[in-house]
Amino acid sequence: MMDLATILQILDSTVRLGTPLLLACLAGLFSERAGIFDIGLEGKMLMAAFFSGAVAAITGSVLLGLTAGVLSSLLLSAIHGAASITFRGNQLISGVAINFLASGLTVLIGQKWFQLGGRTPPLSGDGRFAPITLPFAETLREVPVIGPIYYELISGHSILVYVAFAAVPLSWWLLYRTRFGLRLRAVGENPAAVDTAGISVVRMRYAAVMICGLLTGLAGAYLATALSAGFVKEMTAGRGYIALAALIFAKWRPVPALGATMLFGLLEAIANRYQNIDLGGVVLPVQFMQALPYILTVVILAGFIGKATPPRAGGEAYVKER
Amino acid sequence: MAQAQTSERQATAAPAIELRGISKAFGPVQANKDISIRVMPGTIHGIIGENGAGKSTLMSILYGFYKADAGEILIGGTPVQIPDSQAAIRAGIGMVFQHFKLVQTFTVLENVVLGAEDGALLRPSLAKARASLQQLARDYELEVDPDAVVEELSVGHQQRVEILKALYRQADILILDEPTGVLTPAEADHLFRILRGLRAQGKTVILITHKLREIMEITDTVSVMRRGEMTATVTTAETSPEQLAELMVGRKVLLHVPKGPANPGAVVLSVEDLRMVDEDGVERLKGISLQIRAGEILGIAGVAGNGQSELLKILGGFGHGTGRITMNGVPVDLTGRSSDGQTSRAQGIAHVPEDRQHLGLIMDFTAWENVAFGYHHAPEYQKNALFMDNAALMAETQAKMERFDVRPPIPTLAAKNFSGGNQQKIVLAREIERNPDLLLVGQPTRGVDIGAIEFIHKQIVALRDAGKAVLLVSVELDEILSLSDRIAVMFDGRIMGERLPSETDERELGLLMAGVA
Amino acid sequence: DPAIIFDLGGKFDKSFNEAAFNGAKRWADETGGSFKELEMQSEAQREQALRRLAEAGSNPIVMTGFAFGDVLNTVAPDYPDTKFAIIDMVVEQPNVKSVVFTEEQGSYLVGMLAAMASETGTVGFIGGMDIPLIRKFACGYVQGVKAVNPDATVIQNMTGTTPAAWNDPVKGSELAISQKSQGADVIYAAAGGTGLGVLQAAADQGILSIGVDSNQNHLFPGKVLTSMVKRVDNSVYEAFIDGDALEPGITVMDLASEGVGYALDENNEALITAEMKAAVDDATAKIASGEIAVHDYMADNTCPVE
Amino acid sequence: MTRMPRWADVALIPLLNLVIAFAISGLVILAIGENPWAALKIMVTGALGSSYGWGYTLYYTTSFIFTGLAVAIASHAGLFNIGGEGQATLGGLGVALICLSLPWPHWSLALLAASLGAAAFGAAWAAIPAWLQAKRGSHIVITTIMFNFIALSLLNYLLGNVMRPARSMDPASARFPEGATLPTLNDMAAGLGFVWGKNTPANISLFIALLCCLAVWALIWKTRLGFQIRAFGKSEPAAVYAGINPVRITMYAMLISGGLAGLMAVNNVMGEAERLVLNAVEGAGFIGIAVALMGRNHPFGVLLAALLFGFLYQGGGELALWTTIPRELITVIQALVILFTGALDNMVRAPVERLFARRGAR
Ligand SMILES: Nc1ncnc2c1ncn2[C@@H]1O[C@H](COP(=O)(O)OP(=O)(O)OP(=O)(O)O)[C@@H](O)[C@H]1O
Ligand SMILES: Nc1ncnc2c1ncn2[C@@H]1O[C@H](COP(=O)(O)OP(=O)(O)OP(=O)(O)O)[C@@H](O)[C@H]1O
Ligand SMILES: [Mg+2]
Ligand SMILES: [Mg+2]
Repeated sequence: MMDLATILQILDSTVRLGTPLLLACLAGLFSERAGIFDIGLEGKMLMAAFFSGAVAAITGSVLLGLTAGVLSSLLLSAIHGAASITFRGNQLISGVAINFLASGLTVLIGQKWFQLGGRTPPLSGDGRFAPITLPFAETLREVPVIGPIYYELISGHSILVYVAFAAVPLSWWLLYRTRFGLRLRAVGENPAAVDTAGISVVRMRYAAVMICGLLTGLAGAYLATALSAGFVKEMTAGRGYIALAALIFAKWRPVPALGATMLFGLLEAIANRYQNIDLGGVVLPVQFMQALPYILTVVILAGFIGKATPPRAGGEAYVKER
Repeated sequence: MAQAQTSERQATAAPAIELRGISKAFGPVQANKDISIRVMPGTIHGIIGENGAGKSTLMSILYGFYKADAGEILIGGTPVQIPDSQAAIRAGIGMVFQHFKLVQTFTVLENVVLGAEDGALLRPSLAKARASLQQLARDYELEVDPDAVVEELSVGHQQRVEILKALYRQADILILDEPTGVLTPAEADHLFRILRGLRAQGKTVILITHKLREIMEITDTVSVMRRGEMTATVTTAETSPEQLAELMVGRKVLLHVPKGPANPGAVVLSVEDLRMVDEDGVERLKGISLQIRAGEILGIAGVAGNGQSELLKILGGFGHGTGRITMNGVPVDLTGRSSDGQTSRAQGIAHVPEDRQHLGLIMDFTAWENVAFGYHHAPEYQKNALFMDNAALMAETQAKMERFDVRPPIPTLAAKNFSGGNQQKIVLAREIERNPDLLLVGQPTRGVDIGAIEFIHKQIVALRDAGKAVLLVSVELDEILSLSDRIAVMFDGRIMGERLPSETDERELGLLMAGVA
Repeated sequence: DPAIIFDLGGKFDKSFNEAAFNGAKRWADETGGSFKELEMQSEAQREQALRRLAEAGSNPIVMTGFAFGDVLNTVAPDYPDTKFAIIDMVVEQPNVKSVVFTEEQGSYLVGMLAAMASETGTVGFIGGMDIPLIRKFACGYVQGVKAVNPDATVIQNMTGTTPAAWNDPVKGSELAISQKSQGADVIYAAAGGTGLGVLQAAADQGILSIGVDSNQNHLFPGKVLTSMVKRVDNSVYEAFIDGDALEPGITVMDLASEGVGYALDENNEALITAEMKAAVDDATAKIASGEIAVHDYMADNTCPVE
Repeated sequence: MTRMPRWADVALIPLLNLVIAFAISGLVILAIGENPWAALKIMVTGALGSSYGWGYTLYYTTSFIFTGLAVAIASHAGLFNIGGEGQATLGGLGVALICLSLPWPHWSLALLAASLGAAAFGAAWAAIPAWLQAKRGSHIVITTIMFNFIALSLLNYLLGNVMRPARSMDPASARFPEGATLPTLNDMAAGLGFVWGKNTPANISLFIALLCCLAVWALIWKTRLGFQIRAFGKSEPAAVYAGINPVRITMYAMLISGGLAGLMAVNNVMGEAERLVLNAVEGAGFIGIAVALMGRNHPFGVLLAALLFGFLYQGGGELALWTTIPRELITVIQALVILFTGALDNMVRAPVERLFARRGAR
């Protein structure tokens, strides 16, 4: 049986590993809720990871790095927006292109700037997001059960982790309690209704795509400047796709998105910690744990566990005059 | 009293709406050509015209949905720019589109509030709208549950939501685009009561419809459109349906198709207790039984959406239902999961579907490919076990196009490049030339110009005279009355009754269509 | 010109490949010569890379990593006039020099240091790809730890079973944090680029780490206990110096020939006490003389200690 | 408005798209401080300047033809098969299992069996997403992406734990037996009595790829099944009206697509590596998307586009070898080609259409 310390350690790792998924998943949520499918999350995250790592390495300031990362992700979002909103191109193809663009450009630019084979120099000091110790963490530490949970699990993460968790209720509130959210959801369900209500479909969709860029930017920056200390080639390692899977798992809703991403984070944490898992006779190879998020997503998509219905106008450009 | 008020306003006030020289082209299609029109406040103004005449386009321009290529809009006498719907709403215009613009997954309240919110936060807007909806419901008989999700509402209620949307935005001018096409007669009457109420409140209504009866019943003035142009505007009281029809199509309308008496033979198709439940669990066919004999045309009348489409689909072999069907005396399974369009074709059933652009044709396919479409298994179209005989198909298509006067007779032209009437002729050529025992035809002349209508009607009658059975589904009572040898009326998934055309009239059929037996 | 091909971790992995690169650079700096270099991006490119260099007339061609073994076996006979050198793998071809290291010996030494530096009696090992070569590191390390403190616990983790395991710093850091929570206070990373994550996390968590292949002490001064250095640089340098006169056959680089060892420099001198140094130097001498036999995992694919 | 002539649609617009993509690629090369012209020269000489270069260019081309056709045929059925990567991976598994199962007496037998195995495994990997799409409406783009990852994990497991020969450290299968060695183009030229390069991997599967082009062309435009696939791809409701079974057509189209993607393994696994290694597909599944987009889903277009990408791939490898430009430049070019020929197509198309409209009006 696992002891509390082990469980806490795994959960702690879950939070760290789930955070980029959560940010990216919320990013995808805004975009897809507005009717713009985005399989380019991976690319945007990668680009943001690179620029945040690179700029933080050059300037020594993680905030400048974060800014650069977010800007780069916003730029890719703008390309996606132009392709899928302005030029009514295929959103899936645009997403694929963006993933390749990021995967190539990060190495190309990284090699040009640092000659480290696509890696950035390791970050230290102000070049990274330091863990934040929450108030009373030290004092409460000795209290049984609560103390370790507070100290190990809740306290001691980087600011971006707290931002990501705060983004969940904030997204919920924005989507379901504000005018902006109402319009955003409407534009993903029936853009013609939004248009005839006198609201610009194009502007709403760009807004959503840009929010998506902002959040993927944070996700990427977190990877390079908080979770690790610098950028490594292909460091997103499919996390953008996992976030997409989590989004489907969560049926395009913010609070379930938290659950889905943390579940996938947990799977990763377990796969990290144990090579193979012995379930009394049946040994689950680590590869199975790695594939589990994808398998679960397929099962969800197949409708065997509840039906995931995407926003109705999702993936389609809004065409008024043929 | 209302009448007096109206004439008083007409005398003093500027027109509520004035359009001057509006033109609009969609690519090669000139949808509106130099259109001018004046509508006085506190009146109901009708617009009629054939399909594709440009009615919806004109109104969409007024509502800022499309941008006119040229022309001027005046509201209450002052010129206004309406670049988008927001501007139209600000100018006091509301519109109920032919295809509703509702967010299906939202509640009524959310739909009403969308775009007319009071502030950045939703809660106060929703509260205000809720109160205001109660008021509107009382004033105009527009009851609808504000918390119902729109996709769960009936079409009639969805339309109310659209009207409420406009009224909530304090529209003084309300445009309704073919509002009764989807309504039962009772619902339509209710709608007209609402419109009269609006007029009494001094609001201006523009009503687009195809139904002359409605024009005569409710409008004060009426404009007629033809091929993108405004042909006339007349005072309703001073015109007649016959005159309007003539204005609409540009010549005297031949309401009667010359046809001899029918010689019904053996029963070709027999349907017993056909039932069908759709994906949402709604029963669309509630026990249909009918028979069609060789050499007769059975017309099915009914308001769209009462199960005719489902009936056609099942008989065409691609719907799932339960019941017993025999074709030429042989029981066939056209209702089960194993049936498909090939099964029915093999049984000698040909099918001209209601929606030719989405079902009957592949718009990107060439004419010859469309002639093979559905009959791609036919042995004469195969070169060998592996390949289709494209050359033979091409030649055959050429011949068919000439026989059916399809213009231009070019087999390699894509279907989308033919006009609507010619597209319909391609479908008819394909289906009729198979010489089927039973022809299913849905809305054969929808959106087809008058010349083509006569041709199509003649072909259908000729097929009957050749001893074949025809099942004709149409929402046009004229068409039903003039073509059918027998008429069955469908309402709410049932056959309400059967009549002989010589022994019935539009009034009686209209009652049956409304479910009044 | 000579040529060198780096394996998937990339030439700036601060570890194995970088050591090889340093050797090549030293040769270039000293002789003024130039060399071709290539980095592998994927398994599938190995053969083309080898052939391309051979076609272009490079000689000798040095490659870092066992993963080239199979491909080299088929390519070498096609280019009998070209000399090849492969590190960490034995390929028996008349024009191939195979360089192997006694990693178990170097790992034994750093294992001793780990045991002596540990306060908890628990130390960790994080390997890259789970292959016999890395087990060899682990086994030597455990033997060294137990030699100092037979009661010590060694927590062992491998990063993965594919070459991606060499280049996953995030996973490295998660594993290090996990080992720390299990009580480890010194962690030896034999995982290429993944090791950087281990060293990073150890430094963040305030525990010690041990680098590998290159001298990694400078990466986190005062936080890296030592590094198990493998003089890959020397073997590349020598191969380049030999040029086309490269002597085919198997070369074993061991403790005695200073092919492996532990790193002591200004970055870690405060961490290595005099008695630690004395104990390790003593063991070095005994291993070199054969008095201590460190078991080689790859000799029989087993390890006598856990 | 006169319609745009056909040549403009199939040639002019893709060409313009390509020019833009390459122009931007040139700027990228400039931006990283290299000379685009010099780079182009290295690429051209490296990929096309010698029989050695051709040997590799054609080798890559072969793979891209297969994956390009795979994407194209699915597109004709209105399906976006983004799972070529996974299907080709599984195709590799099929090839390996077959090649390792018997001491093949002659390559021709091995080729036949391995082709069947590759196609069957690739098709099987496409079958599940296809079935889920057809029966349960699961978005095939997402499921095929997921299946790419699952394929990777599966192969990782098999190569690491099951197929790796004892005492080998590589996550790779054993070498295939002698009898499973395919003749390369070099060998074939030698057999015909002239010398054409040596030691390059382009092999007999190039001809299988060309045959597949022809077969796909005939299938799509000359057969009933192709007719049904195209009809279904243009309009599903109409296809149902015509008695075309959507489930069956989705399955057929995806099985053929997956089979073609799987066939690629005959080239890279059997023809080149002669054992199964990790990531043998090297992104060719994704390049198939670019190839099909550029080739307008026409087998002949696919062939030309595959040749272009084969050139880019080999040329890019040469660049990485002789300059400091990393191989990833190719990824960038690939991205730009997909972006401009796919997603931003309208950016070029709309003005061109207007131009023709204006000319027609005059
Ligand atoms: N968005 C559009 N893009 C291109 N062409 C259009 C568009 N909307 C309408 N048209 C074309 O413009 C013409 C006028 O169409 P419109 O919808 O205004 O006719 P209508 O009079 O409302 O017909 P109906 O009675 O069928 O509703 C038709 O030829 C139609 O095909
Ligand atoms: N309606 C038909 N009339 C004549 N022959 C038919 C018909 N339907 C199918 N066939 C024959 O049945 C055999 C099977 O047809 P085919 O191989 O085209 O089926 P398929 O490709 O599975 O098509 P589908 O999906 O429409 O069933 C062929 O020999 C075909 O000619
Ligand atoms: Mg209309
Ligand atoms: Mg068939």
